[in-house]
Amino acid sequence: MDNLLWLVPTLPVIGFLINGSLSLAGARSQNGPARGLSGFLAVLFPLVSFLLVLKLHIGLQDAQESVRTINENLGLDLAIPQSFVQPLWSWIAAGDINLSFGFAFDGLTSVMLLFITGIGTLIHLYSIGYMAHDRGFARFMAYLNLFLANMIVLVLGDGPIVTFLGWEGVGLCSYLLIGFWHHENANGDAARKAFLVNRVGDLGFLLGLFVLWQIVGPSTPLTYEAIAAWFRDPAHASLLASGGVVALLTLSTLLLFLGCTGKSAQIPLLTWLPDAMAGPTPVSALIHAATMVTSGVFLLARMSDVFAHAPITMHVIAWIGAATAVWAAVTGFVQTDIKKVLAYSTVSQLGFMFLAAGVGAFDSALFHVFTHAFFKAVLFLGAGSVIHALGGEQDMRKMGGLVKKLPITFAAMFAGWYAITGLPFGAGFWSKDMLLEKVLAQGGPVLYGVALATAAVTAVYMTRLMILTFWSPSRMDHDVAHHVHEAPISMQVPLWILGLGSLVAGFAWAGMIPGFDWFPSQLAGVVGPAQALLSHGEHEGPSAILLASVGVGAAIVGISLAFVLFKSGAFRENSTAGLSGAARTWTLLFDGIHAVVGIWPIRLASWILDNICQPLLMGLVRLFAYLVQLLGLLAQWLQRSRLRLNLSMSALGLLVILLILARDLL
Amino acid sequence: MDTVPLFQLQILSAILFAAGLATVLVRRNLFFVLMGVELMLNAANLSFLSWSRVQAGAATLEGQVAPLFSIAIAAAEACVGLAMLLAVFRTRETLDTDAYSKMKE
Amino acid sequence: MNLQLILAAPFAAAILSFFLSGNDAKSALRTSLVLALVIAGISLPLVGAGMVATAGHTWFTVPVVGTEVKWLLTSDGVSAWLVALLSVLVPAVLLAAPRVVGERMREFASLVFLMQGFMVGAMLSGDLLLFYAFFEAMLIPAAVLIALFGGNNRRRAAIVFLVFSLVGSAPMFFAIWWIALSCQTTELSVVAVRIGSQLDPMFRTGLFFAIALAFLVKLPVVPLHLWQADAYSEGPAPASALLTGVMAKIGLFGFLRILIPLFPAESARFAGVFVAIGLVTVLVGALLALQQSDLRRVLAFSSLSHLGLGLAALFTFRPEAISGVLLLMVAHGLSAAALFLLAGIVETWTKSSHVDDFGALASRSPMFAVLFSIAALASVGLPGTAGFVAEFLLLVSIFKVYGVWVTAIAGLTVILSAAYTLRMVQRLLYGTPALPAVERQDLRVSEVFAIAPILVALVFFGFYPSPILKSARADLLTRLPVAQASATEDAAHVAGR
Amino acid sequence: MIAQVYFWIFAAIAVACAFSVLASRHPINGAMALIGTMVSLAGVYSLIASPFLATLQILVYAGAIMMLVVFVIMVLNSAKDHYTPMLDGLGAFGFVIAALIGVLVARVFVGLDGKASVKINPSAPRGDVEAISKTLFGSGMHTGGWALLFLAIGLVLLTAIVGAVLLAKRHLDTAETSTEGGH
Amino acid sequence: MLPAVNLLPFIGPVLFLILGALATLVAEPFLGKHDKHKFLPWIGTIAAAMSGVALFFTAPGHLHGVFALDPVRAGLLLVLLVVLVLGLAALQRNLSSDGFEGGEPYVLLQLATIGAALMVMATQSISLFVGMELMSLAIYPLVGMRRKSSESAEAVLKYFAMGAVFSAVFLYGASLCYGATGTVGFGGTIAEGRAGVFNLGFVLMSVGLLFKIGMAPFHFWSPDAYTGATSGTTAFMAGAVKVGAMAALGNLWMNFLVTRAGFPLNSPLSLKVTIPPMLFYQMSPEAFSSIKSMAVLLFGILGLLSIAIGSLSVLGQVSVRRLLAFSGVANAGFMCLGFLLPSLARGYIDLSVTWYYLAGYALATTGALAALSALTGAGDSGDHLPALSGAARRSPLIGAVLTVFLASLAGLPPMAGFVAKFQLFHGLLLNVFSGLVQGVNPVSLLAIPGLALVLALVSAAAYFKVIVAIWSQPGQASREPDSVPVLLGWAVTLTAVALVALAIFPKHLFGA
Repeated sequence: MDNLLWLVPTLPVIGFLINGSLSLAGARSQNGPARGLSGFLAVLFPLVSFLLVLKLHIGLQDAQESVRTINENLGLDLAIPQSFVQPLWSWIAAGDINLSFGFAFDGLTSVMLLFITGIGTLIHLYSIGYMAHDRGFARFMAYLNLFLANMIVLVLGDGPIVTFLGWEGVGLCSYLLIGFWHHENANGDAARKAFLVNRVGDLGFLLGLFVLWQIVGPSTPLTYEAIAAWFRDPAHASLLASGGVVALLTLSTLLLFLGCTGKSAQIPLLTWLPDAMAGPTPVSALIHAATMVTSGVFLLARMSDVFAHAPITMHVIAWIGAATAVWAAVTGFVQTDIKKVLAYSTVSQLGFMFLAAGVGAFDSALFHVFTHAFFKAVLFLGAGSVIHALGGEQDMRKMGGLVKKLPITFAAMFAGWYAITGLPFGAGFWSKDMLLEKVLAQGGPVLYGVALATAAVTAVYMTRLMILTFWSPSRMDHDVAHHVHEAPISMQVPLWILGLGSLVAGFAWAGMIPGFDWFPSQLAGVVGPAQALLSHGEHEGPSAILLASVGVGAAIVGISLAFVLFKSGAFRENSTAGLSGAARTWTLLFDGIHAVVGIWPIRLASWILDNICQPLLMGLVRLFAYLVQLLGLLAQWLQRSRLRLNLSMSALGLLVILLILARDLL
Repeated sequence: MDTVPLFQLQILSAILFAAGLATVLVRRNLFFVLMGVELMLNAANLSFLSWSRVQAGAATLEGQVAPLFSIAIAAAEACVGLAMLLAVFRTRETLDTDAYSKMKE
Repeated sequence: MNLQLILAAPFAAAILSFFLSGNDAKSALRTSLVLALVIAGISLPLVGAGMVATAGHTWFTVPVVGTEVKWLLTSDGVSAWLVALLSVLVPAVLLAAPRVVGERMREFASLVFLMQGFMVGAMLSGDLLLFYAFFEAMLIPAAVLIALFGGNNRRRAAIVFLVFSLVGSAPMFFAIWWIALSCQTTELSVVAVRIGSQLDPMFRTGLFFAIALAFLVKLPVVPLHLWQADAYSEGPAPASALLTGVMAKIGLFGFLRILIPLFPAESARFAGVFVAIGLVTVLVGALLALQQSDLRRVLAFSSLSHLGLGLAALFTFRPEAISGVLLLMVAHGLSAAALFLLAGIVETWTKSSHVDDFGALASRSPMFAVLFSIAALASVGLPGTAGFVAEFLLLVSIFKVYGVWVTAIAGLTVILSAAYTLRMVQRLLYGTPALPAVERQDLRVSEVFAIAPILVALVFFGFYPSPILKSARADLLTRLPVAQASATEDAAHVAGR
Repeated sequence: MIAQVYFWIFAAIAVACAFSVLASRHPINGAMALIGTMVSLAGVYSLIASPFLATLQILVYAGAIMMLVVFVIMVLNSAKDHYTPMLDGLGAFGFVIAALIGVLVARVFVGLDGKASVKINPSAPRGDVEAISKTLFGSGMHTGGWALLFLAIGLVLLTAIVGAVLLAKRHLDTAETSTEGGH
Repeated sequence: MLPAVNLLPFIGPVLFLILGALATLVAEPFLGKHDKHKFLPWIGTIAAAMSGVALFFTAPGHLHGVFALDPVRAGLLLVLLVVLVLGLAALQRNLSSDGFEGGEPYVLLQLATIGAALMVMATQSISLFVGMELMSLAIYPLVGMRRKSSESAEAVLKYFAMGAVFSAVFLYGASLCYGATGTVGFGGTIAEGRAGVFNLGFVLMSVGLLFKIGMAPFHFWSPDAYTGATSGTTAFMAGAVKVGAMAALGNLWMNFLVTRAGFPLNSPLSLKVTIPPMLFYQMSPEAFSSIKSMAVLLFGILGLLSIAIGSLSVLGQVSVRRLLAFSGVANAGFMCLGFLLPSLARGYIDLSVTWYYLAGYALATTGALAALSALTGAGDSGDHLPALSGAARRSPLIGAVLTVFLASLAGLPPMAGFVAKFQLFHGLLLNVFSGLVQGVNPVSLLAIPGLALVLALVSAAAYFKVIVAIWSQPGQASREPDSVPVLLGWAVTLTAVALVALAIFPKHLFGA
């Protein structure tokens, strides 16, 4: 059973290789390789690995179950297997470093993998329809497969370094996919921006890892299991308390968190995600909403034991999460590009997750990841289908009145909207309320207030999106208008499934209803100890029901506000204003900061080096050469051409010799 | 009978040598250069012969024979030198050595 | 494992390929390729052989002085891998060359073989003077390659290259006299033993820097790098591939094989200086690469930056650093060579090497695009390529000795290298063609066969670097008298925090 | 004693002629003066018991070589610039140098005649034909070599002739070899 | 000390050369003007080959104290023969491209070689003088061969005039040495009170030879003579004259040392001798001081002077012949520095370093000029960098060997020049420690190798300029590919190989 782990990432890789070679082979042909074949393969392999993950998940359950029963029946106390581990080969072994390349499959992994491969498969399916007419169809599929493989490696890796492999791998794929339409230089810029910003985070990741390694000492193998064990080991409690180590630990966790901000587009490294919308919409759905961007949260959960020992870092995380949530929500409020709105909403939702993780509620953070994957995916795919219908139009000011034209799309997006605004019993309702509750409990009222406000704002701009797209009178120019058509079946199926998912996914952990706790039970083994460490015992807070209704209230307020603002004809001056003035500066705030802090200094430095230092050095060398040549001229001046002069000089030489030797000539 | 001291002979040869060298250095006419060289060779011969007088036995005769060779070689040298002189004169129609200073570095 | 044969083979090949092959490029390519593969066949087994040495013959004995100079070849893990790298690169270079060198394939092949021979000699020689001889002998074929096939300013480039290298290694020449004089021999192993007792510290410090200078110029490091960019960009791309792929590595190799073993104490004492130099080189190289507009100058400065990191890490004397440096040599050798080869090919399409004169190659020549981007990513050190493992080890070792902030500086290369490489990639592959007149063409099959294996190797070693790391582990730790010291200091370091 | 007198006479003539070579305006005068020097030197030779060399001096030097020189001078008599300026700055410079060298050389001998070792050796064999020919062509440890050198002289003369041919052949395009310049 | 041997096997090598010269001379008139250049060189080549073979049947020894042979001399003779063949080949190229009529040059070339050989073998001043004159008198006409060109005329005029003067100086010095020692042989015992005479004689003789070698300040002839002569002649004289004169000078110097040391010498020295050290400890202080001052002045200071002048003058040159002339000056300096090596304190008189350097240099410079002659075309009109640029592209083989030769001159491995320079400097450095002779300030001696190295680097730049030039794109003055004569092609190629072999097996040339 557990020796099948390697197969999970390998399958998409095979898909990538086949599709890649297909696209290369077809590169010269008229309209690329056969869509059917490559499409089929592209979906097949993720599907298989999804099934495989399912099988593994069940297998793990069974294993644990059997051990439990044994324990109960025989009254033994056998350790319950938390994971399947498959070390493959010794990867980096030098000096006292000995890293093995291996995979580990436990509760967290299984949850993540399930929706990654599952939603991944659906989006592959969707792409078949969406990209049908694109020249680089096979290439696109290849990239998607490669991304999936890397994402799986990221989650499945048994240690940070293997995770880092996937971590950078997904970065690469997002680079490739953002720049997929490479004839547009702007896309290239966006892709590069994404990669570079991520690289900044990755450097943080590596350094944090080094520091962490220094703490746990080279003898500890660098696997999550071992690290967690080291931190849980009471023997190290005293060491962990000592000042030096705490400082190191804070440093290390902050650096690791920098990596997370890069990947998950948090302050300060969040600017790349909106630009990343340059990629095809399925990409935005899969990579920049459902899976990749959440890997930051995943990492926090993975290393929860480490972070749990660094309270300062936890506060930083919480506040940064909150700040990001607010900032992004406000930004989303002023966007006009439908995908941009969703992008910023993603950022803001990620902020929620970090906020949760920051207050120590890793499981509810992950639960929000889980639900968010569904509703954000469906929102993006819906948006994609709208864009597809409107022949590439992304500006909401040129939409409207699509309810009748695109009923299915509308239905799906409505489900997504319902979920994200947190209306009762939608996916978002469960996860967000759980989250808010934990925040209040462990983060205090201030954070809770911020989060609540953000939730309201979220409701506002999401509703605005729906209004502008569907519920308002049409503003499309008519030749676009009468081309509008519902998406092909291959695009509808994912919409249905995900739409449904975004309505029911929440029941994986319906806190108020006993029995619906499949989700936390999966995570208990991983994040349990850390949360136990962080939760300040049993606290007397307001009841769950109350909080839930407060949350719903906030949502409703937001929605109605949106209707007041936009439905009642008031939207023109508001929403058609586009990005201008304060809105623009607000949106591009962090770009500016990056420019001032990072880009301009580097540009300046390299300009100075290239145009001042280099010539200066070269000039010195030249100068030296000239001096030598000057000596050469001097020497040649000695060479005369008249016989008598030459002879006289030679004779003079002889004379001088005789003079010098005069003493010896007696 | 012969009691010419070596010292005088050597001084004489030294003077001739210097005179020859002076001729080469001072005069610009190619002929004089050749003649100066001849003078120097003569000086050398004289020196050989005079030194041979202070040696004993076979050593003496070595000094007697050496000038023989130098004279023969002087002849050969003169022959080549004059031929050279002719050749050079043909190309530039002058014997003034200072005229032969076209070759710059 | 006959080292003499391995050394002799390239020279034989140089002569054979000159006289056997006709004047036409085709036959020349065929002949030289066969020869190159034969050489590879001979030299590759060296990798498995571990420590090998020939019997030392007396090369010559300096009259009057009586110093004995040995003709002695030794091979250890490092040199074995470098020889292997070289013997793999040469066929690739030959395969990728025809477009660039045109009809003069015969001369090109011979010169390449000559360079190969000298490099092999430098890697294998177990005698100080012998090493120096080969080290210097590389210059002439390299310069001739530049002069014969290079671009517009190739004369200046060649002269500057020659003069820099010669002047740079002159102090080493002086140092070798001195060592030979005081040790009565130049055999490395013997010198290593005697030098401590025979020379007083002040002299040893002098000699240490005299020798170091030669390697620093070869590497090169800032500010001794002035020859590099010109040489790489003016010379023919395939030759540049060899220069940066292997010759530059000999600089690092020299530190590893000559300097540190001969002067352990000085190396330890001045380690900081070299780390500093290395880090400065890393940054300056990367920043300069950002500013370049000539394709091959970008590549040149990126090499500068990468090798600077290697230097910095080497002087931490961590065992993992040694492995990392060896892996870096191989990885960077492969990726940089691939990039230069591709650059050379693409330049023949547009008759220009200015990055703005390309564009849209992703759609116009997909095969090129694929190989180029893989090579580029490998040189950026993306995980899954050998470059990542190398950089990882180097950064770790720097971290272990100098702590997190220094490492952060060194780590900037991770970001900057991505910056300039992707900039280059985008200018080449993305957007619209700058010169639409140029008709679209793609790599020939032969060229794909030249470059694809290199990239495969890069990925392979990215996932399974153990063979290289091991062979570095095997024999080099004995050469690091100061490694333990820094290890303990490192332990103290942790306790101190 | 009488020899001393003769020596002074010869020496005076030799030196006088030598300097008139240096000073004479036309090459022909110089040549004549040079002959004078040589003849007087021949006298000196005979004074110091080297009759054979004296003869040779007259025959070869004064006879052959100088005749040749004079002949060539005549050939080139048409040359416009036989009269070159006597003494210019450079010439003076050269003269001074030559004089100083002469002085330095002569200085070596100043101390000599005091020393016993450089007294003229009365018992030394005369350089007459017999002795010289014995030395030249006799065999034996110290003498055998001279014969070889004598052969070598043959080569030298041959070289001279060929060289003269190469240099002085009137027309490069005629293959016939005139030995003008040989003797 | 060398044993006396009998005539024939000893004289064999020279004999073959004489026969070759005579055969050429005899054959010359009977050949048509085109056949001359086709066949005559081969006669000389065959003769050279035969004498080379004969060389292996000679035993070390001396002939009546006039000539001597030993391993070193034999090695130098071998080099001379190679130089001869190169010269013949190059000359063939010149003469046929000039359309020169008449084969005398080949004869003279061989006669000059004989002269140089005699210089190498000479053990007494008269035989040396005869050899020297034989060589010079053969070379003067060769220099003046191009009668139409005024450069040639000027060159021969200067060369002849100076040469004549300095051979007279040499002869005068010889007479003084004879006076001092009572024998024309180099070695001997100085009659008491004549040490000054002996020193003067030695100085004058050395100056005569230094002139031939082309040491500053007696080097003024060499640039003009090299440039005026055909490149073939230049090639020959660059090698042969240096070998002959250098061997003679070294021989003279060793004999001077031994004689001043009062070492009883009843038969000629071989060119490589070891003297019981104590001898030098018993030396009289004034003898010691004069040895010291001679060495430092004649070889140390003059050596550095000519290295400086040569290396610096090389820089600006456009004509490769002129460039190599100055490089000759510089290298003469290096070789003379080699004469400082016999560390008397250790009782060595071992000039092997110089001999090795000499062999390497002669092969390199002659080869370079011979290869050049293949590229310069009629009248050596193409002998300047603009015309030569890209020349190697026209004939890669020639370019390759030319590169090898120049690299060797620049002292780069794997050519003999590298090994030679290493040995030379290394030995010099040793003398810094052991003290050339007692009482010389080591620091001032440390200046000698240091300065020499710096200057060597400087001159290297000039050679590089030529190398790069010939390989890079044809300049405006480029011509069509020249067909390289068989003899020349093989000669230069084999010489290049020999040069490399000399570096890889340095021990074997002088039979050590």
